[in-house]
This record gives sequence, structure tokens and C-alpha cells, in this order.
Amino acid sequence: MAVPVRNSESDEAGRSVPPGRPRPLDVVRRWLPRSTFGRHALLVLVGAVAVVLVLETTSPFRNSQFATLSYYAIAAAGLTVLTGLNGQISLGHGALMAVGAYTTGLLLGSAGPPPLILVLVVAAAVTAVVGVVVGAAASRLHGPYLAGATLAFAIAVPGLAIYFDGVLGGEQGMQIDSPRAPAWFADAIYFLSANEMSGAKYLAYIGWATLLVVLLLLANLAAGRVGRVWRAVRDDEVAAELAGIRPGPVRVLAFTVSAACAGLAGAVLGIVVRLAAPSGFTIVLSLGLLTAVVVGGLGSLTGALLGAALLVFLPPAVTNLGTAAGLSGVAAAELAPLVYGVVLVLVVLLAPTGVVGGVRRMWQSIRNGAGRSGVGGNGRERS
Amino acid sequence: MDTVGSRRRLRGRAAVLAVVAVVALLASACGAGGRPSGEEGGAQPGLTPQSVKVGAHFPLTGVASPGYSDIPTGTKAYFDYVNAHGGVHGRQIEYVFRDDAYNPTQTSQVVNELVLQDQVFAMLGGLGTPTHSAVLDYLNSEGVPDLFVSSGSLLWDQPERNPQTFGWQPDYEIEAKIIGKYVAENFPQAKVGLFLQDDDLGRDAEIGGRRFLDRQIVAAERYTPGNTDVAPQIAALQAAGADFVIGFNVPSYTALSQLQSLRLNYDPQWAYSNIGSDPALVGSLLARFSEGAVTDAGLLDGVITTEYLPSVEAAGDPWTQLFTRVWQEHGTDAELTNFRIYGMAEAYAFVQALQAAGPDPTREGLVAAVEQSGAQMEGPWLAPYRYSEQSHAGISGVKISRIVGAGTEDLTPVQVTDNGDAPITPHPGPASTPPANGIPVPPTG
Amino acid sequence: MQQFLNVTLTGLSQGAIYAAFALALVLIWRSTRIVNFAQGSMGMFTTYLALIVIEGTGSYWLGLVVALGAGLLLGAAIERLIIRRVEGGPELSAIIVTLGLFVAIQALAAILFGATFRSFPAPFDLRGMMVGGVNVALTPFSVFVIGSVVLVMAALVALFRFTDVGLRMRAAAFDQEVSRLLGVPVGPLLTLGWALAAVVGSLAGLLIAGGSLVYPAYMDPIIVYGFVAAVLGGLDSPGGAVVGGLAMGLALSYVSGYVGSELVAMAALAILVAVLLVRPHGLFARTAARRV
Amino acid sequence: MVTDPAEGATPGDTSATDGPLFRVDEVGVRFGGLVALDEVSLSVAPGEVHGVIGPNGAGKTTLFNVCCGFVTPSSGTLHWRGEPVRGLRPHRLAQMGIARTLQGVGLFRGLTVLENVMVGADRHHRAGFTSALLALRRSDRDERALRERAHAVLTELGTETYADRLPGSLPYPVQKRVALARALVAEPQMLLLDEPASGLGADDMAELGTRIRGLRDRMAVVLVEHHMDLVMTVCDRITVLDFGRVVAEGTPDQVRDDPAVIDAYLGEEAA
Repeated sequence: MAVPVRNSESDEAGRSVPPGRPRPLDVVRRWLPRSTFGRHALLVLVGAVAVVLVLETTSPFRNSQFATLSYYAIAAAGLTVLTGLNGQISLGHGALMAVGAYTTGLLLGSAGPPPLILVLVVAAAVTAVVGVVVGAAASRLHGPYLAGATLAFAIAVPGLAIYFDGVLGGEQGMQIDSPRAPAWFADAIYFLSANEMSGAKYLAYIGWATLLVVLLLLANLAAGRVGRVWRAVRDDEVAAELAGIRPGPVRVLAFTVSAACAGLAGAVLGIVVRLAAPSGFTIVLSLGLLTAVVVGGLGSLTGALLGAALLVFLPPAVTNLGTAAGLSGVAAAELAPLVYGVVLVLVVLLAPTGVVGGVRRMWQSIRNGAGRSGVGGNGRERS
Repeated sequence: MDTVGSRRRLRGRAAVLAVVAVVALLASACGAGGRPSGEEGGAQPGLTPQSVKVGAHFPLTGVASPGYSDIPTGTKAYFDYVNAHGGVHGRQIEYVFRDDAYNPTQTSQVVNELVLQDQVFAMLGGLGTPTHSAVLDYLNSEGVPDLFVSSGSLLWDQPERNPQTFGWQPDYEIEAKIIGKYVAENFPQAKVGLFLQDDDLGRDAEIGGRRFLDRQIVAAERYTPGNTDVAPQIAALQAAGADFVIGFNVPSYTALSQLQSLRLNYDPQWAYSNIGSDPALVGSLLARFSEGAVTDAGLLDGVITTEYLPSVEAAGDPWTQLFTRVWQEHGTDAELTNFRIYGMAEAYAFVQALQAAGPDPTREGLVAAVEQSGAQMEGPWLAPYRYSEQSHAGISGVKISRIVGAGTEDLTPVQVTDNGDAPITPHPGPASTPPANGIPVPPTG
Repeated sequence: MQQFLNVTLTGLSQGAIYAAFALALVLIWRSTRIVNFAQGSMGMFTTYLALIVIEGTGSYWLGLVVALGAGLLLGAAIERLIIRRVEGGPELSAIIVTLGLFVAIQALAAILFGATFRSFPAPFDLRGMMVGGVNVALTPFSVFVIGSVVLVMAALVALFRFTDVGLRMRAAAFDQEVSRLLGVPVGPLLTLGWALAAVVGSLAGLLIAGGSLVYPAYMDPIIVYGFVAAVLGGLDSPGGAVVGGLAMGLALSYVSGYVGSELVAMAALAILVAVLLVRPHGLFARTAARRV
Repeated sequence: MVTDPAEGATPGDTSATDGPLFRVDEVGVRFGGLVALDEVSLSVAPGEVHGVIGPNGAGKTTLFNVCCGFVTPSSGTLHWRGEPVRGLRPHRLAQMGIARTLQGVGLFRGLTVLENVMVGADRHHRAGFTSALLALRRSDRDERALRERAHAVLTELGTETYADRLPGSLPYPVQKRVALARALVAEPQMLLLDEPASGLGADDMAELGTRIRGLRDRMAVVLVEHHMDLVMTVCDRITVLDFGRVVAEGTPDQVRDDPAVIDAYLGEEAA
């Protein structure tokens, strides 16, 4: 499941189209629907099939890991729009996820809870509204000032849950009733795979359905004018302004879209974890999302997905490796953050374009090498 | 115009093709997924004739890890000791503990891993109120025995709703009750101030404390965990004229409250609940660096606290001797701490429960065994459990003691009680002693 | 009145610590245009080294010297080996690298020194002083803290204002290429900037630890508020860092004392946003002219 | 000197044929105590190529920044098509029909050449956020229209083969042409060129001169430039600034022989 977004800073070699000779991909492309929606929808459909196949053939534990992966990926996809496409850094996305999670908790905890889809939409909408406010404040800030403001936001929001502990459950958190799979859905899955629906699997389906919709919408935005304008503002505010684009509202829009995604991610997190508690939305979560975005490859939705996967699968793998190597449980547990920090540094130093950028570059060099020699990707650079 | 139209039709056809492909894929998925369900009925996850797997979640990294990350190492050392002596009913205990960094989101992930991937037979001693809350429903709906949660919250004692979950340590309410009664009887003139952590710890404790002290309490101040500035709370206690302050807080806030009192030259009689007063941990605060700076005794000297387990400093206690031996044989190079003793005591309790569940334990059997024979189980804990079919509450009492140097001296015998308005009574009977080989004696018959 | 005085004095001594931390951030910002999120972890690490020395020798002052020296080396090494490669690159790269270092150093400390509470000594009395029979919430140790911060700030101002090295450091930070053309040894100066900043950061770590418990994450709350203080003052100004730190300490102390301690972080956010909306580059920064 | 009304002008703006298209009236700019511009006036007729020259620090770029709304003048006014312009902000320029290139190239380095030019055409977009979010047909149609506009301009400037490349990988003269394309695609009535010839070789510069002359039937052009040869060959009128003041104004021939101009440039060389 991958929705490629055309990008980016990284793509230094540029795209060279040898005139007159169709690329192998063009053959495939000819079979794709020409409308953006059709193309993206087809990818999402393929993704949906893949999700069903994966979830139905993997163990319940993997299912639960995929559920976890889904909310990290939703939030990371939103953050990649903000940071990768629009160039705004946010250390506060964990707090935005908290807004979504608490909204979900309040809705599902109310007497006569609304249908799940409505809960998700409301969670996204509420967080988007918060995003407008934060984004408006943030739109004038750059670099470290923006990082500082969003960092303070990340620290401040969990405090509200404690201040309003009557409604929000204080330090102990708010229990969230996870929805059970409706009969028709369980039947449909049984019809397809002859597998019973388990709780974890249903949650994974919710998460991945949400993720696919988010990816579809973000890919739509990124591929068209909105994404182009976001990137233009990222690259050169003054030039964008001269083209008639107002950087302020553009930044706020990017922040709002990103916040809506974080809200959705928070809603899914709340449902999967069954709890919204301040200690679940510390700065560590925000940093984790940023890590996912950077390690995966800034600005690429595929990268966000890969980064989120790394976030879910790497720490247990490292810990298990540490235990296997004979470390005590405690030392092995500390190994995970150590590796995490070191990986972060190394990625920026050695592969600043992340996993996706690295792969793309390799692919390009293979293609250029196999194709023709000559002018190709590296034109004369002005020093 | 025509060509555009035909091209569009062509694209439409491509979409149809895609749908067909999807349906085909789905159909193939049907076949792939159709494996036989229904495994053999009697199999228990995590249980083989040779082994039984036990899981736990603890904060091994992050802000909450100091101290608490010691607990599972103690548990593991004791299980290793039992394994070296043949295990329980011939089964070796495999203990898997994972890091949740005191983050409920991660707790949920690691417990999924423990239950689904590691296939643990039971959970033991998962630590923290918000963290364990996140997995409470899950463990109960999956039918995983959730023994001896490492937290004094009242949440774990809901046998109707959470039949698999058992508390273990004395809950904050009864601990506060017992302290409250002691203060009311021995310091009837004291103006009492409460220094409370603003969560279930402080809330439950205030309920318990007010049962005997409502008339004497002149101030109840709450701090937010994470905010290290406790000056306003201490100043308010001082301003209210409290000359006896009872703290229900975690250890780092014991240090902060003491430092702040020094700064304000505020010197009430302090009492800290067990959770915040480990003398070995914070008792030596500044003691070694005192020349000319503070008094040459530790800051906590003379502070009143409670105990429900033998302390690492009580070298004469046979339980401490046993645990010291266990730690020497199976622990790490680090020194034995009260947190590790806590972990060993939980492990001891688990071994008893497993023994009581019989040679062919089941998850239901384990839960039933704790409910039926838990109240009679003896171990290093000073007061008996309250386990029954109606109650999943743990240790029923504490003794009041005073910190002297790095150790403690008793002020009262062990007092036992229950939640609500249950009376407080001295615990009769002699203190238990460990069996010679250090392993619980299985119930006979 | 008594309470107001106490809250104020507590705020000031807390603020001095934020200021020390903010100073370290400003120093690095001035030399390399990078915000060092790893500052807290670095200070924590050197404080552990000091603790080992103090426990071995019994001398606080020897520990202090060792910590500051270790800070100097650590700062220089990190700049030379790691930061050098992201200087002048995208802002985000530098931020991510220092965040990565923050996490890694903290984990390393937990592995090396153990994740337990350890008591850290203070060289001066921790009891409040009596002035005319009235206790004031100011301890000899707080006086030491405030004094050290003022001293460090004065030293930094003197360095930048009156010495050749300081001037060159500012030039190197302002425009590396031009400085290089003018024969300023840019590389060593950047390393020096980091080294000095790490010394100040180590001092902040020691001051926070004094008389309290240390554990690998003990600097975490300071990181956020110290960072906010630095941003508040304007990342470019040592004076701004001190004012920002003290303002932060006082404001948070008042909020904690009179409003509610759970709203402290919210207050920090509110102050920061209010200031940045009026002055997007902090209180004491000269507004940069718009470049076209 | 007034030529045909610009073709790009929207119908109905006959007023433009009568008076100047753009007028700067006694504009002054002060930064603190420093006087950057002092009573500078300038007027641009439709279809005119107007050069602004002067030694370094004469205030040329400041004047451009005033015209673009980056700098608010301390005194004086601007008039666009006879109407006074108040509170000018840069993002309003495109809608007014003014485009500007930046010193250097100022291209979006993360966008392909085609995308760069499409951003320049952004004022022609029709579809809104919702249709982009849902990728409605309207949005696709809109994109196609922008892309076609961009392609047309790229073709006109002979850069269409680079459409899918990132600007950073292209030779500098090509980048400058792309920057010009990005400005032209907005179909402005007035084009402000900030040092369009910097970094170009003789051939490229000659080509640029021809191109600028060729723009006259579509728009007015104002250029700030150091290369005297270029300025003298392409400009219809020239304004000379020195120390923030207009020291001369007129046709290239008039300006060339003006003693004040020679003074200004000699002063620079002597310094």
C-alpha cells in the first residue's frame, strides 16, 4: 500500500525524460484511470485488498500491531504534509492526538453514543478547529521559534486533562469503550476468509480503513494545486507571495489539515488503547511522530507509512535482540531508546532524504545508468 | 472530441478491470483464510508440562523508571531461585517483563505482545494506575489472570466487573485510615496537613485519612505530578499552621517537599505513606554530604511511615535474610533494594497461587485458587490478604514505624482493616517465618 | 505578604536555573544557529560524572571542576563529530539530530549509571535564611545559584563585547562564508562555541541537581522551560536569556502559587505565544529586515 | 512614446491608454535615520520598457520593494492604472496584473520546472479546496488548464524540455529563463525584472534583450539592471537613481550624455 507523492527537495537528480522513448512505467500508466481520483482510488482499493489479505492471514498479535501502526501512520501522514510539504516543524502533534482521543472518549462515553464514523469525523473536526488556532499562532513563526511554541503546546495540553479531571478523568485517564464489530461486518469477513472476527482485528480494520481514506485525501491534495502551493511556500515565501499566494493562510490550512489527521489518529488510538490518559500523550509521542516522518523520508506519504512501521516494529525488535544477546531485561529496554536516538542521528547524517529518498535515488541511478549516458540528471550546477 | 470520449471509455474499462482483479484477489483470499478453527479444548496458553509463562509490564525506561525498574529484577531473581529448586509442580517459571515507559499506549502494546505473541499464562504485578487501566478490560475479556497489580488503586478490587484482576499491596485508602487513626490517637492536638498527589493516590488517601482526622485537618494541598515546584503547597501548609503533615506522594516528591520545607524553615512532624518513604531510597538524602550544610542525620530521620513488607535494612528479619540469599544467588551485581524485595514478595505470592491451582492449572483454576485460599496464604507480607470471591483486595494492613537512620523502628504492631468504615484492629498471631528452603509449602490435600 | 515574598523568591531561584539553561542554548544559537535539544541530556551526563567524583573524593568542588571540564570536551566533541555535518543545512536536520542525541545520551546514562534515584550534594546550606526574625525562602545555596548565573552571564557578555575571540565568534555565526574570507578560523570557533555552551549547560545541570535527587530524566522539565525562556528572550541575546529565565521562573511560580499547579505548562504556553505574536523573534532580538 | 494598449490588458481598461499605466509619486523611504529613497517619482506607460539604473546602494531595489509592497513608503503614493494604491501587499500584485522576478533566480527548488511555472499561473486557478481534497473532475480540469498555460510559456521560452526537472539541476541561464516564464505565465500588464541579466553570458544576454523587446506589445516592463549595454539597447526610457534620489530621467540617449549620471557613476568608481 503506497501512495507516491511527487516531491521533493531530495530529488536532486531531477526527472529526466528521454524524449521519444517510453519509460516502462508509461505502459502501466496507460492502463491507469486518467483522473486523479480514479488513480488514487484504484491504489486505495488495491491497498484495501492488501489490508484484508494481511489482516486475515496474520496472527492476532500482528493484527494488534497493525492497529497500532495505523494510528501512528495516520498522524505521521498528517505531519508529513505539514513538515515535509509545507516546511513547518511541529513538536506538538502528540497533543493534537490527545484532543482527538479525548473527543472520542467523551463521545463514546456519552449515553447513546453516535455511530463510529460520526465519532471519527467529529474528532477530526474538533482537532482541526484546534489546529486552526494553533496554526494561526504558528504561521508567523519559523524554525526554532515554531519548535518552541509547539513544544510548549505539547507540554501544556495534558495539563488540561488534569485540570478538568471531573470530565476528563485526570491523571488516571478516561476509559474508552472500544466498539465491537457489527454483525454484518463480521459476517462479511467470515464470508471472505472463514475467519472469526476478533476484537483486535476489528480495531485494526477501523484503523486501516481510516488510514486509507486519509492517504487518499492527502494524496489528492498533495498531487494537485494545494500541495504545490504548500511546497512553494515552503521553498520560497517571497516568490510565492509574488505569485499571488498569501503564505499565512496557506500555512494555517496546512496546519489544519495536519491537525485533522492527528485528531483522527488520536481517535483511533483511543479506540485501540481503550484509554485516553495524559501520560499517553507526552512529548515522547510527538518526537516519535517526527522521527517517523524524518526516517521514512520527508514529504512522502509512503515514507510516513514506513516510518510509522519502524516506530512500531523497531523497539520490540531491538529489545528482543538485546535480551537474546544476554543483556538483562532493564538494560535491553534502555537499548531501544539508545538505538532510536542513534538511528535518528545517523539517518539525518547519512541518508537525509530518509528511506524513501534513498530508494528513489537508487532507482534513479539504476535507470539513468541503464538508459542513456549524457546530459541526464546532472546538469551544470552553479556554485 | 471523439478520441477523448473513446479514451475515457477505455479508462472506464481499466477501472472495471481493476474491480475484477480485486474480486478475484478477494476470492483467492477466501481460500487462503479457510483454515480449520477450534483447537483442542483443554490447552492452556503459556503452559506446558515443563514450563509456565508469566508476563508483566513495568516502566524500565523514562521518567518513572527509577526505583520501579528494580521490581521485575527482584521477581525474576526469586523465580530463578524457585526454578533452581525444581520449579512449581515440575514446571519452570518463565518470566517475561516488558517496558511500557509508564505510557498507557505502550502498555497496551506490550500487553498485547505478552498475551498474543508470548502467550503468557498469567500476568503478574503490572505497575501503575493509568498504565494498567489501559489493559484492564482487555485482560479480563481475554480471560487472562491478572494477579497482584503493583498499585494501591481501588480499581483492582472489582470482582464483578474485572474477575481476573487482583490487587496486592495495601490500597491507599486503608493505609491512610491506619495512619489517620494512629495520628488521631497519638497526636490528638496536632493540626494536620495533607500533601497529596493529584490523582487516585491522593484522592483515595484523603478519603481514608479524613475518616479519623477530618476534625484535625487544617489543609489539604495537591501537587501535579511532573511539576517540580512544590513551594506553593508547602507554603500553604505552613501558612495553615499545620504541625503534622502526612504526604501521599511518590518518592521524588518526598525529596522535593523536604527540600522546600528546609527552605521555608518549616519543621512539622512528617509522615509519608509507604510508597513515598523508602528510607534506603530517599532516607539518605543529603546524609553523606551534610558537613556544615544540614544536620548530620538524614533528612528523613524521625519521619513516620508505614510498612507491610520486611525492609532491606532489617538484617535480622528471616525474610530479609532469605531474599538477600536469593539475590546473592540469582540477582545481578547491583545491591538488593526494597523495590526488589517487593518484586520477590510478589513472586513468592504467585508461586503460592500457582501451587494452590494444582498440578494441572488452568487460568480459571488460578483465579479460583486465589479467591479460595488467598486469605490463608502466608508470606513476607505482614498482614493477610482480603481475597475471596467477593473481594480482590490485597494486603489488609500495615504497621506504623519511624525512620531511624537508614532503617526503621516499629511504633505500632500490624493493624488491619478494610475499605469503608471497617474497623481497624491489631493483627493477631505471630509474624510468619519463611520455610526452610525458601519456597512456599504447597497446600496439602 | 509573606507568601508573596516566598513565591517571588522561589520563582527567582528557579528562574536563575532556567536562565542558566537558556544561556547555554543562546550560546549555541549564536555560534551555530542551532537549537541544542540535547543540552539537558549533556548536562545530566556531566552531572553524573561529577557525582562519581564527589562520591569518590568527597569534594564537591572537585566534582564541579570535573563536570565543567567534561562538558567542555563533550560539547567540542559533539560539535566536531556530529553537528559539523548539519551546520548550515536545513533547520529541520539540526533539530532532529539534537533530538536524537537527547534521547540517545539519556538512554546511555541509564545504562551506564543505572535508572535509580541518587542523592546529589549541595555545597551550601539548603535552609532558608532568617532576616530580622522572619524566614525568607532564600537559601545560601539559592544565592550561590543566582550568583553563578549572574557571573556566567557577565562573563559571556564580556566575551562577546570586549574580546577579539567573542567578536570573531559572532562574525562566524553571522556569516560563515564572509568570515572565512576575512581569515576568521570559523571551524574552531564553532567548536569553541559548543564547548563553552556545554560548560554552561553542565553548570545548569549541577545547580539543578544540588541538594536533590538525580536520575537520567531529571533535566526534562528544565529543558522545556529553559527552552521557552531562551525563545522568550530572543535566541540571540544572553541578556534576553537571563531576563526570559527569570520571567519564566517568576511567572510560573505565581501561577503555581495562586492559580493552580496543573496550569503551569499552560501558562508557559500562553506567555510564549503572547510574546511571539507581538515579537516573533523574542523580546530582545533585533527584528531582521525582510530579505527580498 | 505611448504604444498600442497591451494585449494582455483586460477589456474595458481604456483608461490605461490615456495616462501612465503605473506611477510612483514622490515616494520617500526611511529606515531609522537613513534615507533610502527621497521624493522619487517615476511613471511607466503601457508597453514601455523602463530601466532603473544607478550605482550600488542608490536605492533601486528599495524602489522595487516599494512597488511590490515589501516596503511601505514613509511618504508619497503609487498609482496603478490611474487609481491610487493603498496598503499594497505583495500577494495582491498578481491579481492587479503585476509580476516580478527576483534577484538571482528565486525558484522553488523542490518543485519541478513545470510546477514552478504553474505556481506563477496560480492566480488563474478556479477550483477550491474541497474539490482538490476529493479530486473532483473540476479540480483535474483546473490543473490541466494551469499545466497547459505553463507548457505554452515554457515552449515560448524554449525550456519545455526541462519541464520535469528540478531547477537546481539546470544550467543557470536556463534557471533564469524559467524564472522569467514563471512571471510571464501570470499574464501581467507590467513586469518588474530585478537584474535579469546577472550571471548571463553575452549570447544569453543578447537573447534576453530581444525577448524583452518582444514583450512590449503585451506588457510594460520595468527593469533594474547593471549591464549598461543591455539597458541602453532595450529601454525606452531610463530613470537614474543616486543616493535615493532621481538624478536623471529620459531616453537612453538623453541619459547617456547627462553629466549628473556620469558624476554618479564616476563617484562610485572613485570610492
